[in-house]
Amino acid sequence: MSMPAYTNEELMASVMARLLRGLRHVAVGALSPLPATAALLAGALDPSLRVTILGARAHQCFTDGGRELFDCAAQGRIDAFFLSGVQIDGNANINLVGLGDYAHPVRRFPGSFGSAYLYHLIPKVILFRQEHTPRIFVPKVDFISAAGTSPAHEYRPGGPRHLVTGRAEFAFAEGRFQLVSVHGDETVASVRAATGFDFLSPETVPMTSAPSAAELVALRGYARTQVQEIYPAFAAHAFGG
Amino acid sequence: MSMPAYTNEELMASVMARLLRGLRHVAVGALSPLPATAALLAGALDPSLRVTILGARAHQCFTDGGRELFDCAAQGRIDAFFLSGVQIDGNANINLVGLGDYAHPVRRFPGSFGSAYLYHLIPKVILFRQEHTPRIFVPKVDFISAAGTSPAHEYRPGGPRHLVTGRAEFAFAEGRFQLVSVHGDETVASVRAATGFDFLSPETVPMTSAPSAAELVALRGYARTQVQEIYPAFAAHAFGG
Amino acid sequence: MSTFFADIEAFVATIPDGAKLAIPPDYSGVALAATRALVRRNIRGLHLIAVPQAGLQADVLIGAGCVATLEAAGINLGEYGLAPRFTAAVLAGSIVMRDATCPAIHAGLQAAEKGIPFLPLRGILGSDLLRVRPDWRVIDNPFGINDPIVLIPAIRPDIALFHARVADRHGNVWVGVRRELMLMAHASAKTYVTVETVQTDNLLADPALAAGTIPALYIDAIQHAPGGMRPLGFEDETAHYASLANYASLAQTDAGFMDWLRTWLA
Amino acid sequence: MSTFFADIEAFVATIPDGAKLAIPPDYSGVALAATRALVRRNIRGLHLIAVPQAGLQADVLIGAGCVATLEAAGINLGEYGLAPRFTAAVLAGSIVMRDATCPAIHAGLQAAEKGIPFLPLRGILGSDLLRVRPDWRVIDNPFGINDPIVLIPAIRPDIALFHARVADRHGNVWVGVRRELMLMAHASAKTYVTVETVQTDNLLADPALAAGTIPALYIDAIQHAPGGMRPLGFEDETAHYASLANYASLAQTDAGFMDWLRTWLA
Repeated sequence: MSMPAYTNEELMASVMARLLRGLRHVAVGALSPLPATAALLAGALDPSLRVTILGARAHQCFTDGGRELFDCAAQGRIDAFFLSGVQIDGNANINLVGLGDYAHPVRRFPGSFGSAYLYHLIPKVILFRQEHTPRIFVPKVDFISAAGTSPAHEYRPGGPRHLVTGRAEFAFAEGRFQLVSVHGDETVASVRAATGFDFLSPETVPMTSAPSAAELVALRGYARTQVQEIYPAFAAHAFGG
Repeated sequence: MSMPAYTNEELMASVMARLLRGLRHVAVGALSPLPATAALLAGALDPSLRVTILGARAHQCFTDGGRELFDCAAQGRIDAFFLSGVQIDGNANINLVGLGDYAHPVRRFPGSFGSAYLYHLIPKVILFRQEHTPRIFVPKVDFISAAGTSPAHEYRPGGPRHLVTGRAEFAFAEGRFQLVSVHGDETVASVRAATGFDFLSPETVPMTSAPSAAELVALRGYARTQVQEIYPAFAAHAFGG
Repeated sequence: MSTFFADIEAFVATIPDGAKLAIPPDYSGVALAATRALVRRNIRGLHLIAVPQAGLQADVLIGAGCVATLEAAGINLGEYGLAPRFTAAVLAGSIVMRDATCPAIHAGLQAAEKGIPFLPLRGILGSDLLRVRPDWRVIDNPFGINDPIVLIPAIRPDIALFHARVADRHGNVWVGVRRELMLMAHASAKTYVTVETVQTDNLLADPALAAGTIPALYIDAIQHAPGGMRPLGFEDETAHYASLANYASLAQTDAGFMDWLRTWLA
Repeated sequence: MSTFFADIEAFVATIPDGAKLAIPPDYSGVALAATRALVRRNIRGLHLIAVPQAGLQADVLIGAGCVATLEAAGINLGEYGLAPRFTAAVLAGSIVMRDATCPAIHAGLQAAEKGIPFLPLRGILGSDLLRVRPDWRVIDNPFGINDPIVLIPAIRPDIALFHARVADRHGNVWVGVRRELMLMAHASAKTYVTVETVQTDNLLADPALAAGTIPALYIDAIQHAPGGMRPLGFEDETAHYASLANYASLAQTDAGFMDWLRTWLA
């Protein structure tokens, strides 16, 4: 095993950026350094992609207050968004609220933010979580901040389409995750061992494509410079080279 | 009979202005020169009265677009407003739409504007119409743009409280108009003859108080100057002195 | 997202017959140069949505036979009285009038802006508007008891069309306190704007100007059209009133209107 | 309508115990000088409504025992992690948490702004938020068929409290693109604002500034408080992040928080 020429964050960002190809507009929530990196990378490679990063003045055009992101999503003007969770289950339900019983939690997290809404309205929601362990990827979340699936009759133009972790990339369709590729030395078996829920997979899957030279240039140039201004702590460790 | 020392418009404006005493905020719609005059007069005599005149830059503070007047009214921040009609009936229903059958009208007027809404939400709505004839004051309007009364269970913090015409002043309470005073040479009988609906009245009523010297000074000074900028045609004939 | 057009004919060419077109009132930014180009190219079957009331622009389009439906809380020529071609068309039954009340049009657009099917609105109960607008519903407020409330369905125009002071090269458009223009842009599938001037500096880079700017995200087409509100005045009330008075007197008859129109189109 | 106060103790004196207080997030205009005065006067039983999320301000008020209820879509210290006093209070059961989602708080305030009892909102279905927020209702969309939709009841705060760049002598307050502050002012019964500066020129007289101005009509109390966001930075991100980092490390324990608080109140 050789040292990879890129960090795990760079690999995740390049995978997430590829999922944005051909889109018109991606939005990134506050406190989302990895998605911001991915969106900036995608924007660097495709100038026709509009990148909105909440909390970053240079990458935000909204002029109608805090509600505009949500109205804009409901208008169908945002093609992709990123969500994460303190727990994510096999039905793509995400939990951002707490562990244990809601009334008497054993751990409490910040809250659901816009997830319960944006998950339903933005066509391509990309789930991400670098830590890929059974405590994150659980059979069933303790609290559903936002539901991964909905009955067919419910209005739901959006929903989860992909999951990118520190170990692998999944697609989500028809209510199930399917393993698409594994990063570096991971295998189907090692990913399965790290995942608390069942998922579809062939016996072997390809290795995730490494960041290309062009991607690494854009990552370590434009994207890093921009991310540094918003997330100095993250930028200090996430980029190689 | 001596020539009065004031115009009919000045008398109406002073009557309407007195109805605004003690209020915090009066709003005046677009295309309402007489109410604008009354509100400006009231504001000149009581600087604590906020006067909002739509369509007049100098007398309007709104910064949230066309909806703000209506939101502001619903928030309870507007105490009084003026409405008129091409027909007004004895239940204080007003018609701003047309004469005859709606589908095949014999005459068509501009439309209901904000009346259907503001009539219900602004506590003191003052109806006004200079022309006081049976074609205006009818037994029943051909089209109810805005209803004068509502069933008790309906949400209705606002409604008609007064009617000021070129001939008289009325109060409106418990679903009926009551004659309060007559202008100049009018009598209960002459007002009744000019009105197509029945109304309450004692046998004799007082004559409407003429504009005071102070009112005339404010009318012909401050109010006229301001109104001239918004309604030059009206200002050219409405003021005496 | 904004495309800059080189001439107003090309700018209006992509507005199709039958479009549901949102337009502001005469005192806001009315795109009259674009309206003239629409009449010239003989557009037909427009569904005009006045936000919330209409004036000269709608009356001219109605007189020129371009309009199938008008949705408005009111239409007139300001101090110059009734809109004569509208009145004639309604009496002749040649257009469909969808009477509304101002806040209902704002509410319908806000519903579209929020991507929700309807907005509740107080008042209106007891008005014959509810009779002639069966698309407005009355329900019992689920948070109250025996508390009827009107629901206004979302209004989603195909195109918002208006005139503004300035756009920048990035496609952002400044409208200042005329926030109803921003609401129209948010609520409409597309937004077409004519502007007095186009500047290089990014409007969003100036914190004061940014507060009154519609971002390019919502703007599809921009046409540089100085005097694009003529014959109405743009922040010039004398010219404004004079044109309305002139139109009001000529357009009382079909023949007088056609004379006015020929002159205007020439 | 605006009253100018001469000192911040008098300014906060009219904010009663138990008030339903709307506050903006840390990146908007947080009135921390006023918050310090509230803690000093030992205010109790606040119902905080975060628009739509909370940070340092709410955590400090919770740690100081001023808060009975927090209504928020989320609370944290930005990049510096969980809000420690909030977390401790929830685990101890000493505050009532009303979990929400960002657009629901905006929608509830918009309902109050429009004087309507509720606003419908898409999404949310299937979330446990509906279970823990029985005040949110689900109805079948009257304009659809078998189309469930969430209704969010109006949120009408007693007082909106925030910090802004500038007020004028007439009581108008400029917030620029921070329109959520304007929404808070429209929706709340009263609005209290601390400002960096007070100017003589009327903000509404300048067309550029007017577009980002809350008119005095909505403003009840103004306090000139330069640095009113300290220790957070007002358009000074370095100071901002440093204070959050410092607070985040100290407030992990009761004792550490009390040390921080003593220093801050001194």
